[in-house]
Amino acid sequence: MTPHTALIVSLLLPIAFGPIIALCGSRPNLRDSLTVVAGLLTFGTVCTLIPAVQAGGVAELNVLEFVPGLALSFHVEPLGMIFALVASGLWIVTSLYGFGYMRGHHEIDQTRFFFFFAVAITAALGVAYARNLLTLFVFYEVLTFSTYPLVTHARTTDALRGGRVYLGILVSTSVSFLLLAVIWTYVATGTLDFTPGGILAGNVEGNSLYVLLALFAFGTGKAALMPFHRWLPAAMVAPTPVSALLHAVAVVKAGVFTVLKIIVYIFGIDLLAETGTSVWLMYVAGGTVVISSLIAMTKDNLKARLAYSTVSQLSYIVLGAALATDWGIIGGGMHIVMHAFGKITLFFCAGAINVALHKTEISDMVGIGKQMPFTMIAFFIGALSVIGVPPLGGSWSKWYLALGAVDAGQLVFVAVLMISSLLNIMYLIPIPIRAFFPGALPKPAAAGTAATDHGHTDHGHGDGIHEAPILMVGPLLFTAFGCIVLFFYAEPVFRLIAPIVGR
Amino acid sequence: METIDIASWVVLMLGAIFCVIGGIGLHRLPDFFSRLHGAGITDTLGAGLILFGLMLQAGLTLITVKLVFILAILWLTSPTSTHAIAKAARLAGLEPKLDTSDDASEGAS
Amino acid sequence: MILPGLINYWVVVFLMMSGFYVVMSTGNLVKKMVGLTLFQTSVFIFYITMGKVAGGTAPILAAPGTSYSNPLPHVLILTAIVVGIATTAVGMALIIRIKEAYGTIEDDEIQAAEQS
Amino acid sequence: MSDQPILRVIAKMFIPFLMLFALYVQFHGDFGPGGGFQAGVIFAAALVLYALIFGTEQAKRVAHPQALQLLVAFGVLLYAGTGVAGILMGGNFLDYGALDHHDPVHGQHLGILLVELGVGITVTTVMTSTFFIFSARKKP
Amino acid sequence: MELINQHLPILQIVVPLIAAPLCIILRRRQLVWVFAVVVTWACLAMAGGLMLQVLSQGPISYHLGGWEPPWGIEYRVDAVNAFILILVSLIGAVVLLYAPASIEAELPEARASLFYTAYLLCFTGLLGMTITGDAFNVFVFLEVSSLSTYALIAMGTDRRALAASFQYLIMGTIGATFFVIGIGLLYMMTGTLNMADMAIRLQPVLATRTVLAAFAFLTVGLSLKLALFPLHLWLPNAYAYAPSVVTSFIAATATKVSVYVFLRFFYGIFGREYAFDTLHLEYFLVPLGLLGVFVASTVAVFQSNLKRLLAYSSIAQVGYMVVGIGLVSVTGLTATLVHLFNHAVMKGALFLALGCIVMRLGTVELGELRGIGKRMPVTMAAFVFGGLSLIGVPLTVGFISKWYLVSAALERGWWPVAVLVLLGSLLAVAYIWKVVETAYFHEPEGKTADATEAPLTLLLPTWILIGATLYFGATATFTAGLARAGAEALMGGLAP
Amino acid sequence: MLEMTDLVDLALLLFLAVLAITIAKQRNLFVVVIVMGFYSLVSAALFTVLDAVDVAFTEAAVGAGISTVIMLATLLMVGTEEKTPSQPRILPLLAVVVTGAFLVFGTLDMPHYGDPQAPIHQHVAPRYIEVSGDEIGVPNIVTSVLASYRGYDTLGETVVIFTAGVAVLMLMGQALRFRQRDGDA
Amino acid sequence: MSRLFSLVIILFGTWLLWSGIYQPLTIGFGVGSCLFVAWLASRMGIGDAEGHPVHLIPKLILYIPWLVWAIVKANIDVARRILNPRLPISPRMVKVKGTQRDDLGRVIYANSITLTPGTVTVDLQGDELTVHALTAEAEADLLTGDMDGRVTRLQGTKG
Amino acid sequence: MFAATMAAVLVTMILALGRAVLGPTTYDRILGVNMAGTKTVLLIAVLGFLTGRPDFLDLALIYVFLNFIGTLAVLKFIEHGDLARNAGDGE
Repeated sequence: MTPHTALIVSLLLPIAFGPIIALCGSRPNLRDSLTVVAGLLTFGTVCTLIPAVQAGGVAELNVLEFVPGLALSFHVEPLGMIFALVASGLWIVTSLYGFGYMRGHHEIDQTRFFFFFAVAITAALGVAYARNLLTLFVFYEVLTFSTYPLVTHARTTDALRGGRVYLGILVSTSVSFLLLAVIWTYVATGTLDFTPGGILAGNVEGNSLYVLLALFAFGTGKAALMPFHRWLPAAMVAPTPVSALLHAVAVVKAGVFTVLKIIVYIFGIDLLAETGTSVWLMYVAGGTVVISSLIAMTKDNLKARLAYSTVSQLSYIVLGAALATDWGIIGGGMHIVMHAFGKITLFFCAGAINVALHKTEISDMVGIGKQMPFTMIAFFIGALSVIGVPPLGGSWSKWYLALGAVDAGQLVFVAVLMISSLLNIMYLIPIPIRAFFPGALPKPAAAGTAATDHGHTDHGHGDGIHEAPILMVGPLLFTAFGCIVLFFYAEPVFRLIAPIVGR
Repeated sequence: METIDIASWVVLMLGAIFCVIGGIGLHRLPDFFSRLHGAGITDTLGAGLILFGLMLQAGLTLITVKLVFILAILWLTSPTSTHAIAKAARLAGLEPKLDTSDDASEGAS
Repeated sequence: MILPGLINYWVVVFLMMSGFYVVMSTGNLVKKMVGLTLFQTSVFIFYITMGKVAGGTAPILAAPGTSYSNPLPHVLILTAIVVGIATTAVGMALIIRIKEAYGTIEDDEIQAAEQS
Repeated sequence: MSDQPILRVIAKMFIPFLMLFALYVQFHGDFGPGGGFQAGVIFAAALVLYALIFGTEQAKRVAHPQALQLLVAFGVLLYAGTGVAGILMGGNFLDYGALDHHDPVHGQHLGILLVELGVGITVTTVMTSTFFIFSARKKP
Repeated sequence: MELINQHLPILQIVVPLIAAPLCIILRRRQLVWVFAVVVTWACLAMAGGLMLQVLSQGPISYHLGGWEPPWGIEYRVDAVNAFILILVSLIGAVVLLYAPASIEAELPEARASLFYTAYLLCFTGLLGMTITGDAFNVFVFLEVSSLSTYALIAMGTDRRALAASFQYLIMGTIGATFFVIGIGLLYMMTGTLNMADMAIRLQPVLATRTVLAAFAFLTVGLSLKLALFPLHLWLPNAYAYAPSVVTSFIAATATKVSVYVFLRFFYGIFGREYAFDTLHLEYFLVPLGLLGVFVASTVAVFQSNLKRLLAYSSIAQVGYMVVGIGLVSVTGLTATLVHLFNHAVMKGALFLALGCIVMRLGTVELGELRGIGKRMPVTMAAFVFGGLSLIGVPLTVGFISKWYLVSAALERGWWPVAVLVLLGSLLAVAYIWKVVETAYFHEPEGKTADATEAPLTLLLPTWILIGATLYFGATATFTAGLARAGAEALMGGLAP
Repeated sequence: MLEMTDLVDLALLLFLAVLAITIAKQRNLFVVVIVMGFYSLVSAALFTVLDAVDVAFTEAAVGAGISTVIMLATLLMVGTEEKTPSQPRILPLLAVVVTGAFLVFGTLDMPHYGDPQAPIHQHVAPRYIEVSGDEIGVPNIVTSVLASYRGYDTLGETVVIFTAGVAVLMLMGQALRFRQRDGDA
Repeated sequence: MSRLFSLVIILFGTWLLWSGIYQPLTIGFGVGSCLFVAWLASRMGIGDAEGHPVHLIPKLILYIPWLVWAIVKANIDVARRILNPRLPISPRMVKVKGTQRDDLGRVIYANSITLTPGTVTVDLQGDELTVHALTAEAEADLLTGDMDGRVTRLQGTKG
Repeated sequence: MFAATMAAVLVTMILALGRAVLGPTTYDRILGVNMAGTKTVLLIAVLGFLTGRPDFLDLALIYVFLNFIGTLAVLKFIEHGDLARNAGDGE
């Protein structure tokens, strides 16, 4: 398969399977196996692109001339490669997990669920392969709209409200800021192609550059930069597989990926480094890191806590991009991968707990380690990876980010990283600890609510192992394992990313 | 030629005078039904004389024929219209303002 | 003598505007239509006025050397008159239907009927 | 209203001449004021007068609504057909000169005659049927 | 064939024109429908043919009656109106496919053959307005289309259709009369009615007050017709209570053609220099357009009748077009022209989707549509796609329009305009999403409980237009290319 | 002699103004319609004075004839009294005054009434006057222009009338029902 | 049938008088038009004795001058009264019987009354005419029955 | 000569018009309008002679016809009794 074909096939596979999946709605087993097949095929195809990327050859493909002079065009470059790999790879895992979750939870309209799932993956791949800003924007929006039905899957009033916030913020920011910035860029430079070294230099100067950067940064609402982060916790009304894939992997990563790409290929890190345009963005990102970590600590709902954790982690990447140094970019890129594995593990665990024990509040989870040992071990590993403790993948990216901060001379952000790690420990580690060692730590204030929920709590204190279905536990163990592997085999990831900045 | 011009001039003027008199009548006469008579003057003799004067001007041509047609139709239709209006007014309940004085006193004058 | 050249136009403008005013101010649909007709008729007068040539006569060929008024506005207005009557007919048909449906042809009463 | 003798008698005398006048206007539009449209309106006025005096139902027996409808269409078709004939004869649409290659002026004349007739027919029938429709409506 | 090619411009109009009276003669409703369908599709083919001719040979001038232009009436087809012709005939042809099933459900009585006659007349009128190169001829065909529109609108089942139609009649006639006054003034100063000739002869007298008055009257008259805020009052009711077929057709075409005439007059006859450099019409158009966008969109958010909602959205969309005109650049005009097409396609599709709902439920009140997404998935999917396009989501035509409009605003350096345009489309999210939530986030109840999917005859045309929405949204080279060609022609002025 | 026609012209215009005011003030719709019919008649007379005999013909036939009849037929069904307007009508007046002022403003640069040098008498029309006799062979120039030079407009006009007929049929439907009954029988 | 024929003849005569253009085509149109109108008239049923009183024409020629003279007299009378500052009028209603055979005759009578200013026929019911007279003299004139007799005689002889 | 006649006709028209405008009853208005209508016929006839082109008398003819028809239509209208309610409409 030539890179071109691989590109097309990988893009078309999920979307082609979408309708087939939808048609097989009446036969769940066939449908689910098809989903897995689609995932595997897609991932395989994406993998075939790796050699081409590593060889430096960029596969380029113009599909449609969107408007005269601006085509929907695709190529593969290292950053996109990483993102595509993560998204398509984790799709398989998530699908498997999703079958377990959806069946275990007796969710309605599973067909529709998997259909939109497939569309979302296509959109994510589209974002990853985008050759120019327009293409990126197009798939960015498609991603927003195709995930909306997933977020509101439950169709409850809560889901509806969450969906409104989700859509409202994402669409508002993208339309009013991002699109404006895109068109501005086009009007100013006459091109939207992602070009190494950036295209803005010489075309946009002075204050406009600040405005443009702001438009891009805040316009990419999916990057969840404060104050436009509200959608992320709101979207946690979604079923857990959605939260896992889309809000740990596809959607949020599409956001930070966009920021990275824009900074690298549109602004060019040299331009930013010279002009210092992005310094303010570092502070915003740093602020987001710290503040959302603090908010996370106040959340008793597990998914909400994870959501704020995600907000915080995403800003690492934005920070890495804003640092505009080689190491910062590399750190950001790697963090996409590392955080994806770590956070998806955590979400999987949250879902598994929900399915097995019907628990969503952290204060109810005291002592569940007995019932769900595998799950909670995986949770522990994932948490450590997110915190950035060796020997887990997360440590690498944090390391490089810190290097980047030093490089940029912004030592304050090294401190931010440290503080954030501490905060991560404070809000993540207590969960597995108390799961395994009930009473080991003082109960947080929120635990008081458990008393009112007595009947429920009882249910959790049954004897013996009460794990979630194998289809759920399997994937989460796999991703947890992935976190470990990524520490030892971070080299390939690094080698994939490094060429962006010419290393 | 001269005489015809003069004649037509006289006729036209007479017609004009009758027209205006009818118009004045339309305002002087006290109620709707008596005003019908004022209108009658302009429609019959006023219009007739003027058209006749024009005929004299035109001489024996098709124009005269047309004027004759106009006059004929006018004289056919105008009483009909007048009648129609009067009848409608009466149907609608409009009563003429009749002379209340003794019939004899009027006859004596 | 040519009378001060614009007085005619001003009167015509007055006519047009009185028609326009009737349309705008009345709530009675029939009167609105009448106002519209008034407006349109006045516009016709406007066109015809501008087609007049001092000393000209009707544009029907007569003895050579005769000066004629401009026939083009006449043609246009013939068309416009037809359009006017067509509009009137359709408008009147609508009014009758409205009367049948609402029992009134006053704008505000129709609106009141809708609100209740 | 036919029980009103004055109106009835006068109208009866009147209507044939009105119709004749309409046709006169129709066919003399070339020479003097008038033409298809005016003729149509006058002809319609004659029919309206008849309907006023003798009642719409009676008038409908004379001018059958269905026939009127067909004639409405026919008038337009006559006009447009004359135009199309221009195309078929090698000219542009409505190019009457093409109707008679030897004598374009005659062609023009012929064309004008036909289109005026088309206008006249359409106008008459539309106006008449409009009046019929209006007057047949029962008072709500 | 040669004959047809040569006479294509006039056949474009005359074929439906002759077909209309033939419909009366044919009488039988199915027969009439088949006939009308054949005619409209033939018109579409002819419009395509004209476009090809224009692209290969440049503007076509057709002399009606064989008289040279200033003396006779001229048909002038260039890139701009060939584009509009395609648009109108496309919508007309597709919507007509939809008509039989829909009007049987909605028309109070069997007036089908007359309905098709009026439809064809409206179609003819719109095409005629577009193709002509003669100022007064525009008025004549404007009235043909308007009169038939009044009748068509009044065919709605709700009695409000009558009141709405009458209101439209009054406003439309006032608009047309203003237009006639404007033309009269122009004629007075130039002595000609041919647009191209007028453009030339107007140049020396541009500075006069009379031309200014003509300009003002044309502006107001046309603004009434194209429902520019705040002269839009006739539109919501007219669209809301007309039969769905009619709404789809009119909403998709009538205001578009008016916009075209607007362009023709201001760019073609008065010329860009006069309209914009001297009189600064843009300072009037752009604020009004934006105001229209915001006010109408906000009102739309609070509508409970979906047709009214979309009607207000149409007013807002007209606002965008007007903004595009006011930006006075090739890109701005491209935005307007491309939006003409795009909006026609998507709004047509949306109203057709509503027609499907009306057919099954007899209502488009939002409160009665709970859970409709479950019962009529295909219809609602069409609605959602159309709605996404209205919002301006990428891969739909709405995005293309927005792209050009914002580009034009930024090119001119009017970034607040760009921002406002984008913010305006967020309001579209609000009103579209209201519908989506009702349709998908409630269990079917009441009328919707036992609704079924609309028949294929309705779905097919709806999806043809949705397909166009998506196709031209994904690859706008065709539409945008034509629009750009048209925009360049307009910027260059009409004078040969 | 010319002075007289101008005088007549002005007198008729003043009549029209008086009639227009009457129409505006009158509440009885019946009277309004009659006066409107008369307005048409007077304007037709004015057209004659202004040499537009064809137009006068048409306006008389339409305005005073058919149009009045149709309006009366409508009044039969809808009643004759206009309700007193409840609210003051400031806005319309304002709009009208502004529009009118603008028109008057526009007249200021117009060629004067009757001016033979006005552009409209210089450009297109002269050709009609000069050669239509030879080209068309019809003495009435208006007919030549109407039916031949601008014959297409007249086709449009016919279609407008046709449209009106169709519209009325659609709206009132009487004749159609009649036809169907007939057809079924 | 003969009446229809006479109608055509009269119509055609009228046409010729109106037309003034005597080319074959125009005259041909004239013939066609007259036939068409006659056809329609017969369809309408208005070509009968009442609507097409061709038989009265000879006598009318005698009657009309008398009528015109009556009109002139009445006109002058009424005009004098209008111009008289005292306005010497005394309006009154009067009913008279028409002695004519049929409606046609009564209509001629009624219209003649209306044509002479000073008297207006307000109503015609059966053979009874209600007349509004402006003055006593006009009433008196009317009551002499002079006009009534003349109109009756207009029809009378034909039996 | 024609001018003087014309002037007289105009004056008569003004008087008739005055009646039409002033009323007081609807019938006075109709009468005024009807009379002014016949005066229009005269006006046009005279005008033809005044301008030296008297061959437009067809116009005058049509005015007579239409005046008549108009009046009949009015009568028909009144006969339906609709007007009975508001016969004397005062101002």
